[in-house]
Amino acid sequence: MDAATIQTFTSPVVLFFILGLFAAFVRSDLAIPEALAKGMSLYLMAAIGLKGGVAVAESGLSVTIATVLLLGIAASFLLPLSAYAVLKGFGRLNRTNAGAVAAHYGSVSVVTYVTAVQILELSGLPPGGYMVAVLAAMETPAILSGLLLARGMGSNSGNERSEMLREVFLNASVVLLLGSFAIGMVAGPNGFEEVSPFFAAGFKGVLCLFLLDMGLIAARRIMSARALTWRLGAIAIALPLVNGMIGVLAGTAIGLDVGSAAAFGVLCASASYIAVPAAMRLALPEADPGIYLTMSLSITFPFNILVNIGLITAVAVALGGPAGISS
Amino acid sequence: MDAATIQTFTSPVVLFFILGLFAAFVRSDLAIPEALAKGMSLYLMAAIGLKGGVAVAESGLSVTIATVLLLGIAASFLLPLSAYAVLKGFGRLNRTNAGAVAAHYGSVSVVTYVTAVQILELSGLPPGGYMVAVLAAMETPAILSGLLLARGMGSNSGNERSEMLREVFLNASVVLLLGSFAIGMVAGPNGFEEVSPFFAAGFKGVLCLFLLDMGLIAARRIMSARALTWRLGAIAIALPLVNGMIGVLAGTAIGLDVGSAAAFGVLCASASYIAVPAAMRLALPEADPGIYLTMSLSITFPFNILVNIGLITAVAVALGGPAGISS
Amino acid sequence: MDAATIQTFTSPVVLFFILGLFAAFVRSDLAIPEALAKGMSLYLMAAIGLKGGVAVAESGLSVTIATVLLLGIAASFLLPLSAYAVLKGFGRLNRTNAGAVAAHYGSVSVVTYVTAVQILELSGLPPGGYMVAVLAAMETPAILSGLLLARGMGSNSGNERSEMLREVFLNASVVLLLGSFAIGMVAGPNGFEEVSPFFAAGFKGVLCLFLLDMGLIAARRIMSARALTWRLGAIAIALPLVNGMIGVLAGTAIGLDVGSAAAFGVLCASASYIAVPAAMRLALPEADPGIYLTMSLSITFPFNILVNIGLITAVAVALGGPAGISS
Amino acid sequence: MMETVIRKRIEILADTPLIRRVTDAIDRAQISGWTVLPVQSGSGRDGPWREERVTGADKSLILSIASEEKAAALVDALSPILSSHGLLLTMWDVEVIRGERF
Amino acid sequence: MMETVIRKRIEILADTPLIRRVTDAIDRAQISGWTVLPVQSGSGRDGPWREERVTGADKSLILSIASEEKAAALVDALSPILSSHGLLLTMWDVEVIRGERF
Amino acid sequence: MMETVIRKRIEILADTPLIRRVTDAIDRAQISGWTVLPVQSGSGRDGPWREERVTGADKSLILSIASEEKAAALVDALSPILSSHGLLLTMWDVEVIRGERF
Ligand SMILES: Nc1ncnc2c1ncn2[C@@H]1O[C@H](COP(=O)(O)O)[C@@H](O)[C@H]1O
Ligand SMILES: Nc1ncnc2c1ncn2[C@@H]1O[C@H](COP(=O)(O)O)[C@@H](O)[C@H]1O
Ligand SMILES: Nc1ncnc2c1ncn2[C@@H]1O[C@H](COP(=O)(O)O)[C@@H](O)[C@H]1O
Ligand code: NA
Ligand code: NA
Ligand code: NA
Repeated sequence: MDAATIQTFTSPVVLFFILGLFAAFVRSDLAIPEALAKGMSLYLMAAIGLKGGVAVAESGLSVTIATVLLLGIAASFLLPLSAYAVLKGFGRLNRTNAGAVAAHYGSVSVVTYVTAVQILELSGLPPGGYMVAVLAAMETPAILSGLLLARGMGSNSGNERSEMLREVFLNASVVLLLGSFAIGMVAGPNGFEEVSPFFAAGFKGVLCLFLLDMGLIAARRIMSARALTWRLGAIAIALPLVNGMIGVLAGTAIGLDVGSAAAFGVLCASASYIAVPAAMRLALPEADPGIYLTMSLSITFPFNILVNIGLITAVAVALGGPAGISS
Repeated sequence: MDAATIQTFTSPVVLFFILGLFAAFVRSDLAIPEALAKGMSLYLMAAIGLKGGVAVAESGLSVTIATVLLLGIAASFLLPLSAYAVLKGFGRLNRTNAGAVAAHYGSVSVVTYVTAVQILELSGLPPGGYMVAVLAAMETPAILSGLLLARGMGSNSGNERSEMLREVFLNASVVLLLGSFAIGMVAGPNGFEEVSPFFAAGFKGVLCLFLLDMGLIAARRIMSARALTWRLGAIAIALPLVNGMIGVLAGTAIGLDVGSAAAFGVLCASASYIAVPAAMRLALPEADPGIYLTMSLSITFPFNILVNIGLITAVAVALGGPAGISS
Repeated sequence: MDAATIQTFTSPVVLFFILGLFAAFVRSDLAIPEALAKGMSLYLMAAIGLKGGVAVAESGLSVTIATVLLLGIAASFLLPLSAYAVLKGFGRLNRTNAGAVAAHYGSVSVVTYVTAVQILELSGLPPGGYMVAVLAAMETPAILSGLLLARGMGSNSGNERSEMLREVFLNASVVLLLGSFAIGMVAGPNGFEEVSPFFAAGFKGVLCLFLLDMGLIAARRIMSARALTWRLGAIAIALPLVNGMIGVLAGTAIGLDVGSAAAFGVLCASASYIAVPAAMRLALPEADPGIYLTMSLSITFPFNILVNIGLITAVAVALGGPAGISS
Repeated sequence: MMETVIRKRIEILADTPLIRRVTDAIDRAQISGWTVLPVQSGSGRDGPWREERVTGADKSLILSIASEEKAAALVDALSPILSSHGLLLTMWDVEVIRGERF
Repeated sequence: MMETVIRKRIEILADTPLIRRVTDAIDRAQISGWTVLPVQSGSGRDGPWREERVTGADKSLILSIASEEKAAALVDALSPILSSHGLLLTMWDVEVIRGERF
Repeated sequence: MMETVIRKRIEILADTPLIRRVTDAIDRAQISGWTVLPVQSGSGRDGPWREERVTGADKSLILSIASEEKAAALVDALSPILSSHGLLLTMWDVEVIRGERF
């Protein structure tokens, strides 16, 4: 773990994130044009989707994959329940806000995952390619469970609900992740080779600039946050810690290799800041973005990048031991 | 041809196009920021221009090049005539719309060409570098002939016409294509080496994302099309078929190698959706973009990418035979 | 120098700049989306910052570095004085405009520097990595000295002045350059390797497209310039010539190697067109951008790229002789 | 000078994910069209925001020209979500050329 | 409060390739200036469109402040292309500071 | 139709580096918010410009809804920099829904 921590803090990827945080805190006017940021996020999703699909094309599908997919869907659906209880009780949020925040913590952050993969690979623990499918599968169940928590069953008209479901299940990142995953499976290693200078070689550099932007956004948001209490700040650190441990344990229990178990832990620990906020604007407009975005983006995201990925990796290594490393 | 077809459908480039079509049809909100799409299209033009120029710097200029250039200009000017007749007769368009659509089919689509080059290269049939100059030369004559068809001679004031001509001949893609072609010729293979990681290695990956976007745009447009009849739909498939065959035959007749003859066929088959629509907005504003863009972008373009490039390649191979392959 | 000149004019980097100038002069509508141009400029700064930091991590810090940093700060602060005198006297500008223009010529142009590095590397004279820190250090002192010249001491309220200083010292390019430089130093060659396909291999290609855009902007601006006299045009060529010579002499005098001395000359010769204009809008709004932007961007910038970098290199080689080459 | 007619110009600032809901209401009100403009940043009761498309936190401005009656119908149709979804709606009279269409 | 004068604010929605034609007309009408805003998407008689610069199918909004007479002259100058090129022109009275220039 | 109130709509065109100065003035005038729109190009006394963010030479449009008094206070607060910094300020009356906030 020590080595992983050091690697975390000498990796340009993480250092650019810190630079972004720093630049925003000193109120520099540094900013990435948002068309570019959007483009980089699409690129990152297409690239990990492709790579995951190619990996599965090479390794073939197995029973483990089906198990971890189901586990991921269950986690995404169930993790909001405990989060909701804590947010309403200790966090003192009302029902709407507690449900909205809970949805974020059940869902996942693509960039947190991608950064974890970089760090795991540097540590010689690359997660399985199928974890990309798990990532995609975990994005949306949490939205449904967060809405159920906030509003109970049946408060929407059927029409509105079906439109909502369509939007949730066909949101851009799910389509792009699963689509590129499928393309990777069809094209296979040969097909991927043609495009690998773009999608593989350029990947870490793009991630650097993207994390620079995320650092800027995260820090600027917290500096202008008004609605955040210390209780919510504490929850935004406790939830990724606890959910990450649950994820690593569950991943190890179903027999994942160390890298994949750690990656699953990171997925459970991460909180969405793209798909879920957009869904909340539509379905829970009364919920306060000043709460859910600040928690997920400005506290949990940096905490995961800077601290929690390292912790989760260490626990996965400790649990998986030499056996895990062999797989 | 079988192999080419399979390669078409396992190439990530084409698969991303299909993903774009699919995402739009299921009404996903996936979208590429248009600043990025514009940037990618400039990148693709600069890259093929450069590569074409470098290839000509290596091979030298020959009589064939002059012949195929003249042939291209003639095709761009003349193909609208037959198209116009069909569009007015069978298609039941009025004179203005028939002329506008005809201009699109005489001109060319850069991305169709670029995709064809990828597929030809995978099949071991790379077209000559000078075909980029032919591509650039074919962009604009069709605009003039479409306007003549729609309006006859002399309907514009002299002033307006000269402004129009300047805009047509100095439009962005012509300048960028020919400019990069010239740069490639001056810089030669040595000069190109410095920039090849960017312009050569990254090329197919960028093309993937660009075709993803084109798929989204093409499918969204046809889903909201109002003015399209089945007759026009049929013409939008018949024209690339017929023009493609004419192109391959003519190209083979003047002695082009198989790859270049196929590429020339693709140029004749392709329909513009950038330079010509912009020119029509200026010069034929009464023409309906709902007709010409939907035909060229939403029917002909996908048909060329998914089916016609393969067909044209097969015909070129059949015509050129072993002799053609040797060149 | 002959070889350097030829290399200048067969390098795609410079040729794309010329294409940009040409396209604008013939009034083509070619244009790079500005989100992309902004992104490329951030990329270029991050890349040279990183590379500079890595180079210093390898070579270690030395006394020379401290000396050249101080020299750079002094040059940035003092060069505006002579410029101001010439601009007021021969150039017939009023105090405000003379101060504003002078600030531009004391400060530096990142892209001029980057282009010079390409040309120096082609000539086998790569400047030291620490020159990036000098570049960053030279950006802002000139702003202060230009403001002092234009307004004297104490014309601003203390509050406004402190805000101004913060904006100047934390402007985006300074933060990004120094930040990436620091990241390069921390990450070192190993850390850089992961991201080098993006930041190193792609560099020259991005520079090509960026210079294409700069050519377009520079030429379009001069074509619509109203406030430019021949006197100002002459000054916009004389200043880079003289400042460049001063820089090479000073750099050689303190013992820099030939490449670094030439790079220092280019820094002195170059005129800002990003950080300084933005600061002038805030602090000297009465100054006319039609004067300072046209001079720095449309005259000095092309002159440096096309002529002066070659001259400065030749002088540095003549001065540094074989001894310089050895370092 | 060409003849003009007086119409309402309605501008609605909304979260970008909500655009479709607003434009659907415009279509249902049988207004002839609408136009969406991008927005860069802003500040309101929740403090400032920048155009952060990455988080979906950005807004857009929807503009539509309509007759007085259709404008009123649109406002009524939007009223249930105006407050709940934080839409900002302003409108005023403008002269329109070729106004028959609106 | 500072003194203001009443001027016309004219806004013209046009296909992006037509911008130059419109701004040339503004310049010829001796109006002191104009400003172009980007537009993201819209819908009219031809159905919806998105900002598809790739196909040149996008639009822009041109805004200009002018005195009543100059505004009328501009409308007259544009009248031949208003319908044929599908321009959407609205205008209304605004108060302007430093209005002498306009 | 829902009830509306009359408010001032103020639009200020300013060099992008000046936005913060303008929005600070809006905040100080206790106006409830503001919105910034991007601008693509323009032309004035200094000739034409394009959106050249690379040189910081671009402009933005700041829009704010306020009561008549607050609008007047804002104009007064901005008056020292209106001419010196070349701001273009127009304002007019609009109907606002949920207008109590402004
Ligand atoms: N009533 C309207 N309000 C606002 N924008 C409109 C309206 N009608 C048309 N537009 C805009 O004008 C464009 C062309 O409309 P049309 O000429 O009807 O095809 C549309 O795509 C919209 O962007
Ligand atoms: N009459 C006008 N109508 C609309 N925009 C204008 C007008 N005059 C100037 N502008 C805008 O204000 C900017 C600065 O103008 P000026 O202060 O005259 O240089 C121009 O670049 C235009 O974008
Ligand atoms: N008075 C105002 N003038 C202009 N825009 C406003 C105003 N108040 C709010 N806004 C815009 O509306 C958004 C939402 O405001 P709010 O509903 O107060 O959070 C803000 O982020 C601003 O972009
Ligand atoms: Na999670
Ligand atoms: Na064709
Ligand atoms: Na300088």
